[in-house]
Amino acid sequence: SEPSEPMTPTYKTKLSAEEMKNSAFKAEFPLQYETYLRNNESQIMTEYGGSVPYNKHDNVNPLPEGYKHAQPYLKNLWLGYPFSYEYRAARGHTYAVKDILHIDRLNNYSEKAGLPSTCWNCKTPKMMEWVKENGDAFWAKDFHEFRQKLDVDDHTIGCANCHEPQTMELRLYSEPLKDYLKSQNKEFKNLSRNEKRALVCGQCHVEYYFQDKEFGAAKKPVFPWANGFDPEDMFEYYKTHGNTTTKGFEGNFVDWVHPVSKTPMLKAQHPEYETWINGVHGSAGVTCADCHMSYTRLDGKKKMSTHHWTSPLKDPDLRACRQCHTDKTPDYLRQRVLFTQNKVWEQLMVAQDISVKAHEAIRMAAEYTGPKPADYDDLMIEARQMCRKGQFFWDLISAENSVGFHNPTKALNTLAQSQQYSQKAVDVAIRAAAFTTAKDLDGDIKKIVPPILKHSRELQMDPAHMATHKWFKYLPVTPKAPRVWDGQTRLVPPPAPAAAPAS
Amino acid sequence: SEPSEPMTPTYKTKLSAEEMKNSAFKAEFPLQYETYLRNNESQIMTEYGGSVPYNKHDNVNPLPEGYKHAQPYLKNLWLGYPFSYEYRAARGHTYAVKDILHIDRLNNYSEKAGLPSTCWNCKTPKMMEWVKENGDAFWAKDFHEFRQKLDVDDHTIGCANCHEPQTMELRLYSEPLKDYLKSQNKEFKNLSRNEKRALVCGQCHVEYYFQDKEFGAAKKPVFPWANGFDPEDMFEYYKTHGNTTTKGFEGNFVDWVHPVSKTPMLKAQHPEYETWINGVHGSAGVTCADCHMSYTRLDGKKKMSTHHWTSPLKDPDLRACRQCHTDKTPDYLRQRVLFTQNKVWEQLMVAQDISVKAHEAIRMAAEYTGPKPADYDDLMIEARQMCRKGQFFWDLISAENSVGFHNPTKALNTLAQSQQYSQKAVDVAIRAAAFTTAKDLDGDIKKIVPPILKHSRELQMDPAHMATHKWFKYLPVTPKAPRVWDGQTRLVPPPAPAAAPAS
Amino acid sequence: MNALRSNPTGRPWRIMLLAALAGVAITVGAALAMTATDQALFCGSCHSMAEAALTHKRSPHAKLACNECHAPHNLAAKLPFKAKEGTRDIYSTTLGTIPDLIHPGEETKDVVQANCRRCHVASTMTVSMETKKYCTDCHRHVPHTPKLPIARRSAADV
Ligand code: HEC
Ligand code: HEC
Ligand code: HEC
Ligand code: HEC
Ligand code: HEC
Ligand code: HEC
Ligand code: HEC
Ligand code: HEC
Ligand code: HEC
Ligand code: HEC
Ligand code: HEC
Ligand code: HEC
Ligand code: HEC
Ligand code: HEC
Ligand SMILES: [Ca+2]
Ligand SMILES: [Ca+2]
Repeated sequence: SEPSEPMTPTYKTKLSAEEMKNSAFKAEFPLQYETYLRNNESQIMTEYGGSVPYNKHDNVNPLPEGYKHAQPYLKNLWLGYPFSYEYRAARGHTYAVKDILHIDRLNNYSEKAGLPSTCWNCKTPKMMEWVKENGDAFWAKDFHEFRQKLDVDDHTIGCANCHEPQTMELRLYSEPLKDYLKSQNKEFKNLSRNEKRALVCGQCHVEYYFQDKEFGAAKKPVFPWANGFDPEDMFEYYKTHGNTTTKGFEGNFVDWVHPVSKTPMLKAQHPEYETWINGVHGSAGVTCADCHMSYTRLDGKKKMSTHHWTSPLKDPDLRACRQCHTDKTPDYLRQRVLFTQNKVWEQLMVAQDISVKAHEAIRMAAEYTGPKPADYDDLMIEARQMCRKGQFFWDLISAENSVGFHNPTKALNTLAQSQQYSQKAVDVAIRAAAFTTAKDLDGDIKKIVPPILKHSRELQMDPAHMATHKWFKYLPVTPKAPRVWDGQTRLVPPPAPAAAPAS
Repeated sequence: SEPSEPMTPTYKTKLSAEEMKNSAFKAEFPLQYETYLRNNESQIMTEYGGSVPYNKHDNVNPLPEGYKHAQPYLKNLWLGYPFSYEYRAARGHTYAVKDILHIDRLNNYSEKAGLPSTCWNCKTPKMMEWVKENGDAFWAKDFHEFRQKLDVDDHTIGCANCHEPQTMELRLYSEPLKDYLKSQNKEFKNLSRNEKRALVCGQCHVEYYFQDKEFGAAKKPVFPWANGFDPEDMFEYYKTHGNTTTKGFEGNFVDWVHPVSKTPMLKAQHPEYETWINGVHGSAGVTCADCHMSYTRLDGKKKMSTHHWTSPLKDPDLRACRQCHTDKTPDYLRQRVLFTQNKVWEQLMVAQDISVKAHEAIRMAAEYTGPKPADYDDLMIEARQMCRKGQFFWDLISAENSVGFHNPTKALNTLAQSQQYSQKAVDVAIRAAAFTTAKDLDGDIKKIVPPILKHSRELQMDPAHMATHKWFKYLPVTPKAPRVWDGQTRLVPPPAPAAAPAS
Repeated sequence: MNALRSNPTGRPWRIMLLAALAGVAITVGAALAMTATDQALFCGSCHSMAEAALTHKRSPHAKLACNECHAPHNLAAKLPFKAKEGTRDIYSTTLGTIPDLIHPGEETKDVVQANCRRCHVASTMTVSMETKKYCTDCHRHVPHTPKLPIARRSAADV
């Protein structure tokens, strides 16, 4: 008999269109839900990736605290910025809320988190509710305000972030991505399924920044893509999208000013989408979901998309890869990934070192008291511009989570450029100091500026700790303060409500 | 009939086993011969490759003399070495003898070519005859001795270099490759057909050097592969395979000493095989012949290997590529090649600049007369070691003819390393000069050391020319001498035979 | 290059051959001939089909007739399709205009795609595999393993 026509499965669920709870989807999609729970696995490592949330700067201690492939200078390079307190390797989506509730980037020792509610953007489907309720006023609210307004498991990244609950069609919840598509005159629902299979990830796995109020809703997350997805495109973008008034950086967007070199810095975050998009696979139309959500058969019969988003190399058989690379063995493919990653890692380390040297060179030039060249001020601006650029280029690869595999040539080229910009910063800073600093900057950077192994909000309150590294003297010792928040638990009673202003 | 395993067709020709003349093969293989003659095409360019033999350093003049993608510092970097007189882009195999007969690398103004007969090694099948006749004494003989002993067309690279004339089986004529295989306990005839389709090219498209007499037959060509095919492997190899006595370089193999920095240098030549071997394609077993000798149907029926070895991008349809990449358009593939090549070219240019700076920094440190640091001599050795290494790594990619496509990640990583080693040479040289030279080395290298656009053996005889660049003063002005050879034509009568030594 | 489309003098030939082939197909009409001309043995008898035949033979699909994939399954569509394709194949072969690169045309790809879905309906019922235009965007090896080195798929003709 004629086989029946194949049909794309469609769904009509009993869920409400506003459903946000992950567990609500369990009954209707037990298999997808079962794979979703596998995101709780947080033990298995690959050579460079995997799911143990070690400290990404700690190459001294063993797992789970540190790891051999950690980058020792992260705390130096991000000094003065929340990332210098704590930054860990990513793990499964089921941990997103737990991890943000505990991360030291947010100030848990204060009624003010120090970071806006925008941080919630990529951790929970509750975003849709909160944005609807608060409008654009949401973003600039204090992060702590929403700590207790969600369930760690039921509201961590989940079904509603990517699916319309009644039909399970892919959808976007993400405001910044909607804004970007609008700016391109595109509508998500008209895009091909293949594009959607990458864009749902592009809601979060992207570089972003919090908008300065002069450009629209304050602290709203924006993706800096107007000029394109390459490092130079984004760097150019940032030159004209901020409210900085510092001489030489007028109008630049600035994440923070590095206290040692006084450089207006940029922070890059997880640009997976931007890296992938013109890489070997991205340009061939191979999407995130192809590698990170490959089809699997859970009950031995039914095929479905695995919802365990993790390193495809954790699977000894590399099944995700071998649907396309059928002619290759798992071992062969693994070796090819390493062939790229080993080289990218090597260059990442070098770029990191020169970036540190750039800050130190600028610091020395700034503190130089001898006779200065006539163009000293211009030179200092140029040095800081190069320092900002060199570190941003390094960070775009450092923060990208595939250690170059998503786009080998772009990763290596970007790192070479980073090294050149940072070296240029060093050279120009030495020139500004009338070449007097050349000697002190010569030699092993690990000795000139040792990596900072320990630092945290609590340690910064401790003068003894703040005496342990020469760069710490550029940071204020913060006043001792008791811990206010431990996850969702308040440890000290809320402050008395402020008296109503007399009117 | 059942499809059979693919095998090269077998032949039984009427040719002699010693046949060397290309035209002799015409009657039996008119189609292969017809494609072979297409190697005479010498006009078509691609973005980076193609077949016009422009001067590879000349980015000033238009084709055919120069080209937009030329590397301006070649004559500087190879100063004092024959390559600085003339180095052109490669073209078809049918030009090999013509081009070597006219190249200024060989001294055509003297009875002594300045280079040994080893140069013939990769230009003609006559090698087999000459080596058989002369044994290992062949290599050190003067190049000029054999100028008139071959026909420019009939004895240029041809059938006998790769085929046994009676059966047309693939074979090796190349002594250095035979030696290498022997050292690996391999025999060419036992290798797979696929390996052979790359190794026949690996006879010539490889890095080589001329052996110092302490290690065996003087001037014999050797492939430096004992440790492996990567830049570091070859660099290590050269550390122990020469007769240098210079302090700090004892036992190193040295191609020449750069007159400006007095650095014992290495020259890299066309390492296509070494680059390809662990690249994306090489490691997947895709061979040189797959891309450069794809099947064609000359008579519209029979499939045969095209013997027009050239850039596969010259074909608008990229048929060679689309045998495998059936799902991709020619335009897409071309863009992907450029995606890599543009980045590699950018880094090649940067590496080149720093390499020039390294020579200049060392020169200044060597000429520095002020009070020296205690470890001055060691610093100078270290600076020269880094200069040698940085330039060799650059050259491995510069001399490689695919602008990185044969192995994108290795190419970019090697260039980043080159930049680091050369920068290290600069830093250490500045330290040796007690930091006094930092200032003069700061700034645009193109102004500090301008690229040398013109140089040749004839110009070196002209004191006026030798006053046009500051680096020329490190070269001797050579005595005026008339041209002796123009191709195969002697322009001056041979010298009277030397009187027999009195005994 | 493409004599079939660009050479006007080719036209009468094309029509003649088409007529001849269609004639054969209709008058023989036997299911036997129809089936025979679907098989690897028949297709592979042409030298230019050798690579496809070899790679097919080595594949998990080896037991299938070529035209399980390469012709519409529905007989009404299959007859004219086979006639047209067959004419083109014979035409190219006899006139010596076999292209260097025998490339799957758009129509071939669509026909094949429909056949993948036809057989593998069970696999595509639970999850939509039509995320890409063609199944072979993921199953790149099916069935001709195009990424293998040429030496393992093909050789020059004697
Ligand atoms: C061709 C397959 C492929 C595609 C397409 C792909 N990835 Fe990956 N991804 C990988 C591999 C391989 C790694 C490296 C894993 C490792 O080192 O263990 C990786 C790593 C990651 C990681 C870090 C995982 C870890 O264990 O540290 C994240 C996050 C990630 N990818 C997200 C994405 C996103 C988002 C996209 C699309 C924009 C994407 N990937 C596209 C294969 C792919
Ligand atoms: C545009 C989306 C986006 C925004 C906005 C965002 N994140 Fe994330 N966050 C991610 C993604 C994607 C990951 C996983 C990849 C990674 O860790 O690089 C992540 C990982 C994390 C993690 C776990 C790993 C780690 O970094 O220690 C924490 C904690 C976290 N984010 C906190 C924050 C905070 C605090 C903010 C606000 C300053 C924030 N996130 C803003 C997307 C975002
Ligand atoms: C990070 C994004 C993301 C999240 C979160 C997510 N999905 Fe999916 N889901 C996808 C993508 C991508 C597909 C593939 C869609 C396609 O190919 O058209 C998919 C497909 C599906 C399908 C269709 C059948 C299949 O397996 O391909 C179902 C059902 C489904 N998801 C259920 C769920 C459930 C239940 C949850 C929560 C436990 C969930 N999804 C969470 C991205 C997501
Ligand atoms: C709503 C925001 C969001 C979306 C959408 C999203 N991610 Fe994530 N992803 C995160 C965050 C946050 C983390 C880190 C969680 C943590 O460490 O606590 C993460 C972690 C990961 C990891 C690391 C897991 C591990 O085991 O190391 C991978 C891989 C990943 N995501 C892939 C994807 C892919 C593929 C998609 C799309 C199908 C996707 N993500 C969509 C925010 C998101
Ligand atoms: C986006 C990638 C992708 C596309 C497109 C795709 N597949 Fe698959 N296919 C897979 C993966 C991954 C598996 C492995 C699933 C497993 O066995 O766990 C698979 C398995 C299969 C299998 C193996 C046996 C079985 O029934 O599970 C068949 C048959 C198959 N696919 C047919 C098809 C057909 C027909 C199409 C086109 C309609 C198609 N595929 C499109 C990725 C894809
Ligand atoms: C849906 C198809 C698909 C999937 C899934 C896929 N690839 Fe690929 N892969 C490709 C394509 C397409 C190319 C580009 C070359 C080509 O066209 O064949 C490629 C190229 C490569 C290359 C050569 C380029 C390089 O970066 O060195 C490697 C290695 C590779 N893939 C490894 C992997 C690994 C590892 C995975 C799984 C984590 C994977 N691929 C998953 C389709 C895929
Ligand atoms: C996957 C295909 C592929 C393989 C395999 C391959 N090449 Fe190439 N080759 C190319 C491409 C593409 C270029 C760049 C041509 C251009 O830029 O125009 C190139 C360039 C060259 C050039 C310079 C041509 C020119 O026009 O300047 C030479 C010489 C060369 N290859 C030799 C080799 C040798 C020897 C091998 C084997 C050791 C090899 N190739 C393997 C594709 C290949
Ligand atoms: C191991 C093989 C080998 C040896 C030995 C060798 N060559 Fe070549 N030669 C090649 C290859 C391969 C090319 C083409 C690729 C290229 O130009 O990079 C080439 C190109 C040339 C060209 C044309 C392009 C150019 O460089 O201007 C000349 C002239 C030439 N060689 C001269 C010489 C001379 C003189 C010597 C001796 C010093 C020599 N060759 C030794 C392999 C060799
Ligand atoms: C640079 C190396 C090289 C040279 C020179 C060369 N060939 Fe070949 N030839 C090959 C390779 C490689 C093959 C493919 C062999 C295989 O696939 O087993 C081949 C194949 C052949 C074949 C077998 C049929 C075919 O087309 O694949 C013939 C006949 C042939 N060559 C004739 C010649 C003739 C005549 C000349 C001189 C005009 C010549 N060759 C010069 C490398 C060369
Ligand atoms: C006997 C030595 C020798 C062998 C064997 C050899 N080559 Fe060459 N090849 C050369 C020389 C020398 C040149 C440069 C000739 C010139 O410029 O005068 C060259 C030039 C080339 C070029 C540049 C042509 C252009 O149009 O720019 C390509 C491509 C090439 N070879 C590929 C190959 C491939 C592929 C093989 C093996 C199938 C091979 N060669 C085998 C010595 C050799
Ligand atoms: C005999 C088969 C074969 C031939 C011929 C071939 N390729 Fe490939 N190509 C591959 C394989 C195998 C890979 C690795 C990924 C994979 O397994 O699909 C690949 C990967 C690639 C990639 C992705 C990696 C990268 O470097 O960006 C590009 C681009 C590419 N090929 C272009 C070309 C071009 C251009 C040509 C012709 C000059 C060519 N290929 C010829 C088989 C081939
Ligand atoms: C299981 C399905 C299937 C079978 C059976 C099959 N083919 Fe194919 N064939 C394909 C697909 C799919 C393509 C397109 C390949 C591509 O895009 O790379 C194709 C392409 C071709 C091509 C175009 C050239 C090429 O290699 O891409 C030829 C010729 C061909 N097939 C002949 C045959 C012959 C002859 C047989 C029987 C001996 C056969 N096929 C059996 C699926 C099949
Ligand atoms: C008479 C010899 C011959 C026979 C028998 C033959 N072919 Fe072909 N085939 C060819 C030639 C020649 C071409 C190239 C035609 C062209 O593109 O001009 C071709 C092309 C093809 C193509 C690619 C063309 C496209 O438009 O996609 C496919 C698929 C194909 N054949 C399948 C088959 C199948 C299936 C059979 C058996 C039913 C078969 N062939 C029998 C000679 C033959
Ligand atoms: C006439 C029926 C038929 C057609 C048409 C067909 N297949 Fe299959 N396919 C099968 C059968 C039967 C098997 C099981 C073969 C075995 O394992 O022995 C299979 C196996 C497979 C497998 C698993 C084995 C492997 O090679 O990985 C995949 C994937 C697959 N088919 C994909 C496809 C695709 C893609 C197409 C279209 C290009 C296609 N099939 C066309 C019948 C068919
Ligand atoms: Ca950012
Ligand atoms: Ca050499």
